[in-house]
Amino acid sequence: MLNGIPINYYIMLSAVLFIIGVVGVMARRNAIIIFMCVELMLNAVNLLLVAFSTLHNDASGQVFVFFIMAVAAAEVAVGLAILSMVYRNFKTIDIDLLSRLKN
Amino acid sequence: MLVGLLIIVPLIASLLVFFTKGDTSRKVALGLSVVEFALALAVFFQFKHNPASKDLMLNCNWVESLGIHFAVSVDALSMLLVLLTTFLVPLIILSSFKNDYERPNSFYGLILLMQMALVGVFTANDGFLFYVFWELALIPIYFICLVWGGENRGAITFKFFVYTLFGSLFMLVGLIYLYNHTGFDTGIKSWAVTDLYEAGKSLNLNQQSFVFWSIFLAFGIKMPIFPLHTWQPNTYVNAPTQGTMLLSGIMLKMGTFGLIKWLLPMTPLALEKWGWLAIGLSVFGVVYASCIAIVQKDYKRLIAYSSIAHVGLIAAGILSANQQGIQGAVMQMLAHGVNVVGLFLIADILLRHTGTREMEKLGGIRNMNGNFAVLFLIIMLGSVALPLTNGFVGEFLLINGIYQYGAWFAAFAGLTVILGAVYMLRSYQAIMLGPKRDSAIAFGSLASSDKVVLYIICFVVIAFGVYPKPLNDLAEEGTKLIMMNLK
Amino acid sequence: MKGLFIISGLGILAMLAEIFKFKKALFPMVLIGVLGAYVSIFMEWGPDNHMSIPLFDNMIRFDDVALAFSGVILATAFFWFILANDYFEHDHITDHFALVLFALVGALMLTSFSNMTTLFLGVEILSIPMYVLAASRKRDLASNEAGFKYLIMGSFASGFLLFGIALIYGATGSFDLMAIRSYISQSGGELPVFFYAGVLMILVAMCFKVSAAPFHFWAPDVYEGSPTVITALMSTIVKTAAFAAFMHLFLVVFGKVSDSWSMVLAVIIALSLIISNVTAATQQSVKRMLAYSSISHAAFMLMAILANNRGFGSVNAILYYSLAYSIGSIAAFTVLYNVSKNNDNVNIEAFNGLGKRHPLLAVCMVIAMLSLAGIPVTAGFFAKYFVFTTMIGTPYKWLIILAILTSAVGVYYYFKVIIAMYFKKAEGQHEPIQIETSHVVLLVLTTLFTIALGLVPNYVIEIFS
Amino acid sequence: MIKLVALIPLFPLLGFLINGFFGKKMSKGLSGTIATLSVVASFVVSLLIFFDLQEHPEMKSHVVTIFSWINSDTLKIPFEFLVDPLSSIFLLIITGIGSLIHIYSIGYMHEDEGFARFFTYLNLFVFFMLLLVLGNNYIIMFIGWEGVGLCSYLLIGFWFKNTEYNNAAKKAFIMNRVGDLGFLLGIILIFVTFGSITYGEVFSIASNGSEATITAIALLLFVGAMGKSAQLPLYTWLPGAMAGPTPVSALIHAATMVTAGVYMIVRSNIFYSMSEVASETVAIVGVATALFAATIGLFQNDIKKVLAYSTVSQLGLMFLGLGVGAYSSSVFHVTTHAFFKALLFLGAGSVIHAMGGEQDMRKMGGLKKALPITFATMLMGTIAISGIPPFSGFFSKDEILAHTYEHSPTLWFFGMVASMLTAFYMFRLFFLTFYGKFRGTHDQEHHLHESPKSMTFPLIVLALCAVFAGVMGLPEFWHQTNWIGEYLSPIIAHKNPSTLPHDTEWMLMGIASASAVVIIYVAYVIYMKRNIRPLPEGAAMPGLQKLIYNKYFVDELYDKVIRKPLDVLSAVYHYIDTKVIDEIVNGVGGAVNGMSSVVRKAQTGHIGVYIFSMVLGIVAILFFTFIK
Amino acid sequence: MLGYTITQWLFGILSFLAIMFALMVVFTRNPVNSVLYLVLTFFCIAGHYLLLNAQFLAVVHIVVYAGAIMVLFLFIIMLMNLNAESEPRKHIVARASAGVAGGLLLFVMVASLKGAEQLHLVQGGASQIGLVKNLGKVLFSEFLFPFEIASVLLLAALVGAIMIGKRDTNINTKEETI
Repeated sequence: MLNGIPINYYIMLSAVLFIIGVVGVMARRNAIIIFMCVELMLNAVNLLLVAFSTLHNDASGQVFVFFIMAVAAAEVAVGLAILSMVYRNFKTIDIDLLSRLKN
Repeated sequence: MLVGLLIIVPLIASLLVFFTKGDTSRKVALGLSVVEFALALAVFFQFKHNPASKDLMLNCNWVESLGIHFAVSVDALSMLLVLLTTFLVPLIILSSFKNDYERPNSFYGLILLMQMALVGVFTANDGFLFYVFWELALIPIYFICLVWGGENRGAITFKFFVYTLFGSLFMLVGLIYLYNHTGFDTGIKSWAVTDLYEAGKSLNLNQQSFVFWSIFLAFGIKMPIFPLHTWQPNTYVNAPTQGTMLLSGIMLKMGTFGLIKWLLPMTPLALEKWGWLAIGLSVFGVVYASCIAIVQKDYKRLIAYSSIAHVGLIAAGILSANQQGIQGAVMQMLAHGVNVVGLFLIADILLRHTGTREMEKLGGIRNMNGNFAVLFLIIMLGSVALPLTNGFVGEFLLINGIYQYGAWFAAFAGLTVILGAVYMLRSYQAIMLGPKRDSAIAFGSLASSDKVVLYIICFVVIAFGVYPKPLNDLAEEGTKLIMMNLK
Repeated sequence: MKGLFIISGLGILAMLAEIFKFKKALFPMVLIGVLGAYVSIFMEWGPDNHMSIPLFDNMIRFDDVALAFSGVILATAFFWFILANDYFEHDHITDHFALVLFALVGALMLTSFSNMTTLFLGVEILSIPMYVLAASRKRDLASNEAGFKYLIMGSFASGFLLFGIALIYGATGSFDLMAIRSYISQSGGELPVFFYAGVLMILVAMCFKVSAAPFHFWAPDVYEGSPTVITALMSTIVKTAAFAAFMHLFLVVFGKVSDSWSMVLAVIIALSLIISNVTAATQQSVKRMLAYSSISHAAFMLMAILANNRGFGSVNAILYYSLAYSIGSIAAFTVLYNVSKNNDNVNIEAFNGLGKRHPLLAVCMVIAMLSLAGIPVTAGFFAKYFVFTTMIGTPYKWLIILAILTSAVGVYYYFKVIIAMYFKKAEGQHEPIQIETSHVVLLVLTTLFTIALGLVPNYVIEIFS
Repeated sequence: MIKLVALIPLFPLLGFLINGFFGKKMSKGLSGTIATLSVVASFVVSLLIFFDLQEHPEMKSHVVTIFSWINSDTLKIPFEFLVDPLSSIFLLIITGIGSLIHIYSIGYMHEDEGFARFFTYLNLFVFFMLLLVLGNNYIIMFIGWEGVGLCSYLLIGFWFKNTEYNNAAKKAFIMNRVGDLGFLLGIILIFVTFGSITYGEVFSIASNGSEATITAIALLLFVGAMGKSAQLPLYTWLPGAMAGPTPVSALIHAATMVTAGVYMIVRSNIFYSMSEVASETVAIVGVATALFAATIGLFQNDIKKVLAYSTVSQLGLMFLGLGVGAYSSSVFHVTTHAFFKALLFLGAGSVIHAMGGEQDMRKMGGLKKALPITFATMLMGTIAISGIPPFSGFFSKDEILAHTYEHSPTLWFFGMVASMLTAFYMFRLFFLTFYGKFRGTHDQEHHLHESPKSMTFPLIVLALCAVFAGVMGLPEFWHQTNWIGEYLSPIIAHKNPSTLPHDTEWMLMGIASASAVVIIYVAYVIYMKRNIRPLPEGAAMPGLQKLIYNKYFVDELYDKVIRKPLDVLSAVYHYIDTKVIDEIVNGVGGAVNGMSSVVRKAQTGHIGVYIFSMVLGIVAILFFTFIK
Repeated sequence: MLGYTITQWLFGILSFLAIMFALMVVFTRNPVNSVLYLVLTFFCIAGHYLLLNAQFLAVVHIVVYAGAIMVLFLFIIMLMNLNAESEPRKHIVARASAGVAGGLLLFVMVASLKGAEQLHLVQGGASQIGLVKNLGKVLFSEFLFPFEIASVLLLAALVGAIMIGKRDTNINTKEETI
């Protein structure tokens, strides 16, 4: 119990957010949105970690979240760079139009 | 130590040949292979008067932690097959003098490399080493067939390669399985053949059956046994003649030899349970292949099928697992090795002199070249196993052995006596006898290299038909050894 | 340990090279640096290995296994730099080398991590430069697409990795692998269900990294789209590192709960074997074929992990396998690179008649192919052999049979190349292939190495015993 | 002397080698002489050995070991020769008649360019034949057995340009092989049963064998005999074998090789006397063959074919004798038959020689004047074969028939009929050839001439033998010693001396000779008085005659029942091989490719799909792990 | 109220909003809107952090995500001026199947993410771990190495981003080689 809220609730909440992110990745074609959905997934994880860290009364969980954020930032930086390059060459970031490589 | 030399010399020889150019390489190859034969003879005499000599065995660690040794030695059986190999390779090389291949240095280098692997297979005393040599023998012949073969060789040789590799992978699994069961008492796992025997005998029926079939698959494909044989005719026909000789004369013996040394003593129970099926397949293969041989038009293809028939008989004899059967198999292996090389050379000569192997287009060559007719006749008689030719001893013992396993198997297998005569005589008549056809007109006298080879082969056919004792004693001794392990 | 620092230092040095204009000197410096790192690993090697005590509060731990894998990675890297120099020396050599070196840092971390944090960081440090490198041919649409796909799917997969880590943290209350391990062993089977869920999610993420079916889809596309040298990098170093991590996680940490994941892994292996080999059978692009073949090799290595046998059987098998495979692929890719250098053609026709056009390349390719196909006495054969030996005795014999069947198929596509080289005539006019002396050296080295590994495998296989 | 038995086969072998290697370079005369001398030499040795054998009657069989040949654990096959009454008799027949025929051939083959080759083969044949009879175990016999088969193949196909002849040769070899397989299996069964294949050892313990096994052995051996001795149903090759040069027909297909079957059964008589079934079979097959062949002989027009069928029928008689346990009588008949049949063939040969190769009796006639010696000798031969006392044929045939009567009158009756038919067609041949007026072409008539000395000399010798050989086996009840019976008695396991009352024997003899005379008269009436000529080719003839004239269509039957089906079977197998089995193998490859193209579809290149399948994978994993 | 404590109410509301906004992120067509919804989601999550008394983290969260990352996203979207019209949509089947897959995933996760009850915890009242002091201590003692190595990561990201981002000045280099 974290001040009156069962840990299961947190697990479920973050699971749901995570899954929404997953669904977003599957359901959208706009690369940027997909990217955002990935961010959403990461945040779900963050939430879970924080919940657990409070549960275990252990700071390392929250520290880990910092690292996730750092990595996320780095990923986004690189990712958006790549996206802009793709946009430069393809004039689109619609993932369904980027399917030259197949079979 | 001599044994080590047996394996090293061809390797060095092939390397040397790789660095020769053009016409010299064939001469060098011939010379070196003769040296190898002399070496084998030396080993033979050594073996004769002192079988326990240190020279005849070599055993050093390879991968110690896995109990893999580089263990080779010469016992009676391997002695015979080494003699066969080292005797045939010079002939094969000599027989190639009339057709000049491009990049001869690689061609002859590969042949010698193959010889190395073959000698290794026959002398290996360590299961793993055996497997390695077994696979090693496959690669040179694959390239020989691929690079110097006939039309659409790509697909055919490839089929051959995958087919055999597929089988041998199963053999590998079977062997590893045995290996895993070695050394229960000592706790030290080992690949030594005797330990594998132990391990095999310690297994229960189902395990043995698994091992039996997985190993039999490899040998069955290599020989080949009836339903697994379809790679063989095309490969034989498409390979360059020397490749075909290697395949049928020596490589085929890898399968039968493996059957004797690497399968029989390991799985006695499985043999009792499944022997009938294996023998049944082999024996059926005899009649099946003979029948197909009857209707062949291409002479080379006919020989290919005939060799399936012969090997079927050999396999049946081995699987009947008694003194006569196995000894007969060994004798027949030697005889078949020599005869089939002769026959394929004849096919090659026909092609070279008349431009065709189609028997319909041939005929009446005897009018042009009586000598050739006689040589051909002798070799043919050898392969229909007429008494006083080398083929007879083996065939008699084989049928004898099979009979002891089951009278009806023997009766059925014995049909080869008749069918063999049918297709051999038919083809001989079609090619040599009758009024001379226009294809025969051009048929001049033989090239000296071909003559030499044929004369040697005919001599062997007669000599070891009349007086097989030297070989036969070895075969008997070796078989006795195997039989002891079978007990 | 020192190796790690040396490499990171090299990375920074590479960046400085751009500024202080000693590009030319960079290549030799990198080689020396890599060698230095290698030497440092040798120094740290040994039974009285003080490095195997945890460092930085047990964040990483360079025990002998870690060192061995780092050795493999660095050796491969050494060869790779020789291969890549020719390609990069004209543009962006510094940033490319910097990125590769950073990636190497990640790879080394993956061999030695001892905490979920370092695992995660290692994965990302390895991945992010890879995304960039895959996309590094900015005008080449294929390259763009490759980087793009790799990026999106990679980050998606690391989402799962994180979720798994979070769950395990939730169950055990720690990121420290030793702690997790002891936690598992203390609570005899009394673990919360979601812990297993976490393990499986990590399994999934790792399977994605080593590209095992059904999480392999990215690999072929990315391998094909990326520049050949980068593909070589991915299929060797990245794979080895990923496997080191995989092994560490699932043999050392989660080994005790193996019955929760072994069946899943078995199915994944079976799928990978079938899909990869079958799909590769009809590929026209050699590059893509190699991608699929790398999937099937991954499946083989996974078999060793699945066998999960105590003692060092699996470790040795994987170590040997990754070494053999890396060397073989480097050779293969070098040939591929040189064959397709002039005209961007990586299809199999490019190899037609190579046996005549450039015998050396052809022979090396043959050896490489034989090794990949697992024919004696090349390294590849022993690699497969060791995997089989670990597998026999496990309840998964059917996998061996499947492996045999599929590797027969494997022979099919490897030998298509050989047939093309020796049997097909080269149609049209091919301009002769000039090849850098450095590459000649590289090829000879790798080829000899492949054969030597096959002749005397004991030096590698008897490292741990 | 007996120790030198090895010389007997050695001489012909040497002759063979010399002719084989240097024949082409030598003059015809030289090579002919060498060949002949080699056989004569071994004849001399055989004689010496024969007399040796007489000198010490106490030990009847001598084994001479040459070298040990095949050893396989318990199976020991030494290369040993056995000299005993039986083999000695056969040695004499073979070498004696052999040398005569060699002499004859020098003249007969003189124009042929394959002269040396001919003698090479002939010597080789003699060598193998001697091995056959000399061997001390079944395998050595088998060597000779197959060896003579080979030689007959070579000699039948001697004129290899002619496809007909080649086919005949091939047919002969293959049919013999059918028999040989039976023989081989018999030998193996002997080994498996008794653990040895050496005569002495086997016969000493033969009684241990069970009835069934013995029968099996006997029958298997008999299959071999059928092939070699042209018994039903394996006889059709023998008439075909007439394609060979006539001396060959005389030596191989009349005197020696075809009697190998008889030799083999006499050798292993113990089995037959132990097995009722087997001996019955032998007897019935024998008599059936005798009748069958005799009837065919009636309407043949090729002079050699007639003789061929008569040979078959005579062999049938011998087997009848064997079947009823009259082993010595059969050997006796073998001997006499060897003389008169060789004589007849050589006579026919000299006729053909005179006719310039013509063999059709419809083109002959009135040769009496042109070929006096041939005529005279042929006459003696014909009388001998027809069984007119006191010519040799009478005694041997009568002895067999007597035993047959004792055994079963029915068989005797058929045997009787067969011998009557023999008398008929032989005299038909005789009349058609030598009497009436010449029916050949004009230049043939000019060309007619008596054969050279080298050919007539053997004729005369043989004629004398044909007349007087009967003394070897005068019936016991004449209070004479049936020498040959006595002589062979050591090797006959179970003797059954004739227990017939004397008057019965007299009666049988009477019937035999009387019927023979009658038949000859009939023949005389038909072909001399009525002067009826055989119908020309393709003329319409009554059904039965047509049937017989076409040899009961047996060849056609075999063609339909054996050759055609074999070819069909082979074609079917070939089809299966290439179209079924191989296609299955290739199918695997095809299947892989098919699967490949399917699986490749999954790799659409759309990230969405990839992600989607990943998610599904995860769902599946979690599902099967936690919800089951 | 209704037997729930205030925190429980807050938790309920925040969770509801978070899920709502998250769904909106996925389902609104206009990219700009989804960015904004994502920002809102992040705020809710920050709220949760506060509830879990991880105050410092909450702040950092807002700063990093809402402040930095999302701005970056917006910037790119503006750059490419994407809007509802230009927004491509997956085929309805694809979207439906995506939904189904999500549902399945939720189902199995619900099934697999149980068992938290049996966690035996070291529960120490209202925890102070979320404070900067504690976090800093942990970060710079225990997590020093990751912290340092993260710099390598950022460096790599930096180089990578620049390398990708900057236009090539030298076109004539051998771009077209592999």
